[in-house]
Amino acid sequence: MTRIRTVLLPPVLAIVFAALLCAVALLINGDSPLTALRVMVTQVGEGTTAVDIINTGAIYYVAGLAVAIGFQMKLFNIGVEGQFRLAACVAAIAGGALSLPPGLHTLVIILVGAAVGALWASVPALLKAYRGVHEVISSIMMNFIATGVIAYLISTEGFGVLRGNNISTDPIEPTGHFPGISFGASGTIFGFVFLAAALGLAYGFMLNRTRFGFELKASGESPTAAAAGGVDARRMVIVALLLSGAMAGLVGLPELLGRDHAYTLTSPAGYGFTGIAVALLGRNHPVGIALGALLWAFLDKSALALDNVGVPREIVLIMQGSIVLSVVIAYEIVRRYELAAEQRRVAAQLRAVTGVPAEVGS
Amino acid sequence: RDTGGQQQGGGGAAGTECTRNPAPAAAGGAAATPAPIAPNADASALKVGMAYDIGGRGDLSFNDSAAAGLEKAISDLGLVQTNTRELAAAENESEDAAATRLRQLVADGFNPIIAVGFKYATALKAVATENPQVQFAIVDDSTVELPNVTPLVFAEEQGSFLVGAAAALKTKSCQIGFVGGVDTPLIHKFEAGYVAGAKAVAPNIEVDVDYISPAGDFSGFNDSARGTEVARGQLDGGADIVYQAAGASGQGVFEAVNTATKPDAQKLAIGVDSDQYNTVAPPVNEVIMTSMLKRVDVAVFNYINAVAAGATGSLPKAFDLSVDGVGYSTSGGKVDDIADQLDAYKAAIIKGDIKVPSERQ
Amino acid sequence: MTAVETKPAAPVPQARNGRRLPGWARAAIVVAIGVGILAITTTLTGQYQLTSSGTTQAAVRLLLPILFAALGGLWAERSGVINIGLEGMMILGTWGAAWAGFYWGPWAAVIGGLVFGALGGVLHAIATVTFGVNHIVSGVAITLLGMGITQYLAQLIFVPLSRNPRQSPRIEGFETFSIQPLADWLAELEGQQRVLLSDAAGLLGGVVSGLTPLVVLGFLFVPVSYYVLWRSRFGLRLRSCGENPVAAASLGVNVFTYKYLAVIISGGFAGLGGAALTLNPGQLGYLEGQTGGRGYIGLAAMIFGNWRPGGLLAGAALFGYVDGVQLRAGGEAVHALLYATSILAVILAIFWAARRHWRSAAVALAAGLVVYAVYWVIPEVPREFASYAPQLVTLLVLAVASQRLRPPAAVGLEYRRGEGD
Amino acid sequence: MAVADTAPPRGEYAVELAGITKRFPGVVANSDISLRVRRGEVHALCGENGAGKSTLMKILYGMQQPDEGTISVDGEVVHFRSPADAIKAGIGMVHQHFMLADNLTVAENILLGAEGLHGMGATARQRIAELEGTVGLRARPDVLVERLGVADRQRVEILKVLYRGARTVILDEPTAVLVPQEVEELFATLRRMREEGFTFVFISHKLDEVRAIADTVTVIRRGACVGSADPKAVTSRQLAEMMVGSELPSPETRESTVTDRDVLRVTGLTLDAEGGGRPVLDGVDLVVRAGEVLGIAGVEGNGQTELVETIMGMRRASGGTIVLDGKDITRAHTLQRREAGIGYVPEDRTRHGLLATQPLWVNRILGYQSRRPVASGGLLGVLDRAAARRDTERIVEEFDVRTPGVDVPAAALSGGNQQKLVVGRELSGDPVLLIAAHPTRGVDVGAQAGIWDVLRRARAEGLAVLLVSADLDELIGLSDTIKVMLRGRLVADADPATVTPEELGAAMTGADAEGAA
Ligand SMILES: Nc1ncnc2c1ncn2[C@@H]1O[C@H](COP(=O)(O)OP(=O)(O)OP(=O)(O)O)[C@@H](O)[C@H]1O
Ligand SMILES: Nc1ncnc2c1ncn2[C@@H]1O[C@H](COP(=O)(O)OP(=O)(O)OP(=O)(O)O)[C@@H](O)[C@H]1O
Ligand SMILES: [Mg+2]
Ligand SMILES: [Mg+2]
Repeated sequence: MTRIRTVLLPPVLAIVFAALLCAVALLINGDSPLTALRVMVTQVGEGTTAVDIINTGAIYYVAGLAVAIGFQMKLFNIGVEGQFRLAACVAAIAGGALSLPPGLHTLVIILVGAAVGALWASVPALLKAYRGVHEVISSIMMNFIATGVIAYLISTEGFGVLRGNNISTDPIEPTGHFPGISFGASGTIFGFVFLAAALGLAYGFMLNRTRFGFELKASGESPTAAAAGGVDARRMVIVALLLSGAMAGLVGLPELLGRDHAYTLTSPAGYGFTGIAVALLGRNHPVGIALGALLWAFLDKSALALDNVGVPREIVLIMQGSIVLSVVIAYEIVRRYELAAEQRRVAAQLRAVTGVPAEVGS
Repeated sequence: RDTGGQQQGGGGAAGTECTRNPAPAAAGGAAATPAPIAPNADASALKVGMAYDIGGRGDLSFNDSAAAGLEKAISDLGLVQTNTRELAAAENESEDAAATRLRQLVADGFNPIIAVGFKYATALKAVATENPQVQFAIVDDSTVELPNVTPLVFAEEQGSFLVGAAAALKTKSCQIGFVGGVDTPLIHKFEAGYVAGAKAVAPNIEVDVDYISPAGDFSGFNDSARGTEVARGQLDGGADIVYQAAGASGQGVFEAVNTATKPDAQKLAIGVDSDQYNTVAPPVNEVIMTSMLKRVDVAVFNYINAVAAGATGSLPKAFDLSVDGVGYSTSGGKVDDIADQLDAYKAAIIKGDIKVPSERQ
Repeated sequence: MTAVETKPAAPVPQARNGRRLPGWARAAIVVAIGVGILAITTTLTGQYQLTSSGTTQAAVRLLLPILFAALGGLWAERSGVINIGLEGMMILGTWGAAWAGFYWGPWAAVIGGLVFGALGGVLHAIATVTFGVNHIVSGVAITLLGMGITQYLAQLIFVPLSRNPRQSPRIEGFETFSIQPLADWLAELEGQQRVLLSDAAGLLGGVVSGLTPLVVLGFLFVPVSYYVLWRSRFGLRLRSCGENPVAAASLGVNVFTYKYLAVIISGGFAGLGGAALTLNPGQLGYLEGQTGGRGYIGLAAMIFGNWRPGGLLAGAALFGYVDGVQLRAGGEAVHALLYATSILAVILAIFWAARRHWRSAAVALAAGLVVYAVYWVIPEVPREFASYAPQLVTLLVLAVASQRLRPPAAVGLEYRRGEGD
Repeated sequence: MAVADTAPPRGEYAVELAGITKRFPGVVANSDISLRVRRGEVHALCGENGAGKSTLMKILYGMQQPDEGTISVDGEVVHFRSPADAIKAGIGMVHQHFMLADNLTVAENILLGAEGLHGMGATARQRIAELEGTVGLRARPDVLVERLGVADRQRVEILKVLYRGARTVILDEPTAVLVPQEVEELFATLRRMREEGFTFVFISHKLDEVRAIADTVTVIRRGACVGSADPKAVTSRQLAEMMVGSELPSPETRESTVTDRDVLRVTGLTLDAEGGGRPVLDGVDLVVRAGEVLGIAGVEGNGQTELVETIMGMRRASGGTIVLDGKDITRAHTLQRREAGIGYVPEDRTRHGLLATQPLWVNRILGYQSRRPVASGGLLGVLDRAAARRDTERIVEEFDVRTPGVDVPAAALSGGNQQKLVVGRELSGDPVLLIAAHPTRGVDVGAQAGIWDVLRRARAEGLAVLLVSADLDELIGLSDTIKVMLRGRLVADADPATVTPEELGAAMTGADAEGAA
């Protein structure tokens, strides 16, 4: 009961608040909020939108997991963006250059992606652990530098080949693809979606059932208590950021292995930043992140549908921004309220149990 | 480059004397204005869908140019305004968003559908395969080989050759500049043509080539503050004419040229895609000597016309100088004095006497 | 008594009170060394753009938005609030500046940017100070929201004016001016091509010519921030909230009020950064996405500058300078900077050796040799990397210097009324 | 309520607190407390840890608002909404934990909040210079506070109060961090200022000090006022009994269980200070044998905390060796040391002992995450949640932790119960050595006796215990051997069978035995 209140109430409040805000913005603009709502709902049944929401949701999910791993110990890996882009690029190059039996080929590409993501994250990790450089600043710089490295790698002097007006890496042979599930005209669900779900399970297991997860959470909650409990803070910083980077390295792979099969100039960006928002929405919980990812994907697709009927799609950005801000505020308010309530409850229970008033007078 | 020794901060310097080749002899304005590709057909029964690249209408560049083609079809071909829809891409969107946009147009009965920008290539391939009964066209891409897809590609290098030649004819310092927005193959075509044109006129000319951002970082099309600095670097280094192919950053290039222009030292800029003398706000537009025209409007109009006439096969493989798919603008009158020579080069290219490279050397 | 003294206790050493040179003198020496290194490099490599006045001018224009953002970061963090939402506030500022500037001219643009940025600051203050939301989380959310709101407003307001949802109509900018006769005199000196002298004149000349009121304002805010934060009652109280809010509260300082003010001022500065972008001589208008991460870079410059006005100016200047060099002269000039770096490393090595820090000296010398080897081996820094030279430099300097940095003690921590013993 | 006799004429009292009640979630910190402080007196306030002394003073100083009750200053009822109001009314407070900003200068710390008085320029400096003489501060005003020692910091704190022109000064446990000479200097200052008409409220639970300086003493127990007395007319024992209730529990342990097996051997342990300067630990040698309790006495801040944390591996020793049960663990990580058999009751349970928002059973895992029964060990290190829960229930049962269940967050427990949980946990891993730092700090009398009992039993079973405590009775009562720590060195040994707290106190401060008696 309290759990439902603490876990579900804040996001619901936040979404309602954000929706109201958007309704006002729409009215100012002379558009009908109801039309917008109808369009957003009906779009799901049209074309490949439902499948796209799931596919994009899976990408956001992996990105959210990557950010969440860091968040567990209050590390803020804003570098997921650079890690995922570089990893996708290198994985595509490796996948295009290799020819291996099916399955193995895919596996190697995935491993390359994870390794490159971890490698790129290792710079902020080591700088943080040994030089005390704040990971936010270093990973922002690493995001910029990743763009340069990618540009170098896919230039025609590097590994890129000209395809029309685009540059692309060598396409990955079918042996390296990750087969999906086709729904005919409704689209194809990436096979990677299931891997993403498995990653979520692994993340949940890691967090709640393993020593590593425990140490991660303990360091996040109280670095001092964790240190006294034998958790090596420096090692945790490095391992957490490397894991986060490895996870980030997988973000670009659903599309690479399931649809695009090559990295191009127009390969998408921005998933890393979305991952931050999604992790915040989902409170770093594997199920919460999944819901957040789906919500975000749904809103993203809504932008298309709204545009199609002439409603300004910027409304979706406002909605996303205000949801994140109000959801964290709502969680904070509920958390404070619950903490006080909990303390009162324990005191009352103790009174009932021991028969002695917890408040002792003279 | 920048061999000119220590230059003064903002002042221009008299460079080396240019040795200029004479214009090709062909001359005579041959094929300067080719006949229209096809007579106007009746498009009143068509529903035309447009899927623009990032930004959509109002980018003062090739989206606007495409829109102009649509508008011309409305006024000249009887296309009904309410039978058109224009959608635009958002920044950083993924492939499936592009596909969904095309599918929405298909679902709402639009036919033909014109995708503006090579980023639609993959999505278009998928959607066109699913909907063989719908006609598609794609601007700037020729990799989708399907019977119902018409590529609308341009010989940017040819137009760029002409403005390169114009720059070489006009420069006083024998040093000119090129500012590319993002270091991509499409922009390389502009660069390659420009350099070739300049060298064809003045073999010893110096061309400074700079890009605002490397490939994959599309901020270079969108950061005029940096665009200004790149252009200023070239101007301070001795260039007196700068050609920009930098999207919205081009504004910064014009501003830089405008600032560097002193009564005693005229600097000039060359616009791109549309006739920027008419789109850029005065007084800055006064520095625009000419613009390399990439007539997306011509291509779009011709395509709609061809669909209406049921003759998409009649469209040219590439919109080049010969069909006025590319060209240069004359608004402002700054190239009137060299029009003859430019037309001579144009004729030579059309005849095939001059082969313009499309990749940078 | 069975207790036996076994060892005498060591005396408590006296706190070291002595100071070396005053801050401004050390800064002057550092600047002089920098100019010297660049002059030598220019002479030996022929990359005159390294010290041309045009480059300094570019650096000034490029550093201005970063400087404002960094000042914003300074004000917020000195009061104990991390402001990673600077980027979002800056975006709000670009819109506000373009909108106000279009109707009422450049000074209105400055005010518009300030006000819109400050509104972002208000949001951040509400979330972090009142509700105790994690500062970084709130900052990220505000950046998202800032993007959404500006894009919405742009399509609402600017489309009728410019027919373009991503761009405002051109606004009127400031007239530029130079400090005369100094500027002309320096320009002349620069033109004389005298070793060192002309280089110094070039570097300095860029700072005194091609100025706009906003540039002057930006540079003025550095000493003003110093004065207000370190010399005034308001600043003392504000900094105390970032060092030990409980202590401040126990002395009757209203910590909430000061944090609110600081974060709002911070937002205002970020907004001014947005205005600086909008009023940039090359732009003169709002352009979607024109901030391009400058808010984050401002934050890095502030950390680089050890949470001090002079330091953040140095950070922003370094960033702006390297960016200016690479934009104006590309990979060759960045290549020449490698040469300058190796000279710097050798000077550092000598400096440390003189103070008998043998290990640091050895590390500096080794680093210098490595950089020199790179310089020798590659003929030019590839364009792809040259473009991100500023970020690389920032990362390297932070890696070297971060352990000497001293953030405010209570930065990032939540403060609640009535806490502490 | 046994507040002073008849009502005096208005204005005789500098401050009067009447019927103050303050509730926190789950606890009543002050319950209907009344207190009158005569003008020009030193009024001592005594009580155990957690009795509510600081809370009462924070209310008087406007930092917290009372739920009920009134405050009067000079006979006028006042309402303090913030410390600013209290300062205006002439009340100043020196806090138990220093309220100084390390990164600000002495002058800035003093001026903060009082810039209006003399500005921030020369006048202000002049005034500071004048006052520095009064409190005996020798540091320059532009030195950063972080460079000052504790005594100087305290002087800065008092200076802050004086600068604001306070006539009534609250001193919350000012002597806890001072060595005796410094205490004497402080008392001399207080006496001098009392002559000048200042009024002091002086908090301490060191009864000798109270008797030495106070004119009146008020005792608070468990949030309520027990009574006031003339300190000259009561004995320390009587005062102590007022503080803790009727019976005084005793930590006696007499029959020796010391064996000759060395469990912990520390040799030449050195720890350099972070910013250079005098080492925090300077060549510490000690041996703890199985069945032995080795007590470490020392005034706070002399290296005890660092000693414990270095033995635990939370700080890296700069020199020396630590051998546990014959194995050299000098280079081992904290967890390896724990696995080798060290249990650790940290001095600050909220910072070092518990994860406040996590349920009790998760807290059971902390420090044992690699071991049975709560974890399977192995590469993956899978935790056994059911076992953790079961074992937590066992601890709750065995150590009488008062909690509604093992699923409540640790923060919801009272301090004493949190401490019992920590002690229970640290005895669960079959330790060979228990390091207990202030194991009964902030713990009520009943729980205190329980914890002593646990320690005695463990010792009887052959456990080696390293006990650090500020409570000298506890130290003397429980220890088999006592070592005294001063400025990072073990400077003296004492035999608990014969030593008195006074003698020990003298040794802790480096003074002669006669000097302290
Ligand atoms: N802010 C707070 N919120 C909740 N409970 C509090 C708070 N401050 C104090 N308490 C509780 O109020 C009680 C009295 O605390 P207080 O600090 O006044 O004790 P004290 O007598 O000063 O003890 P000590 O001798 O340890 O300083 C304690 O039980 C404490 O846990
Ligand atoms: N700073 C604080 N913030 C919030 N709650 C607190 C704080 N300090 C104490 N409490 C709460 O006050 C209650 C009493 O805690 P406290 O430590 O004062 O108990 P206590 O009365 O001293 O009991 P015990 O005798 O067992 O130590 C607990 O529920 C605790 O959670
Ligand atoms: Mg207290
Ligand atoms: Mg207690």
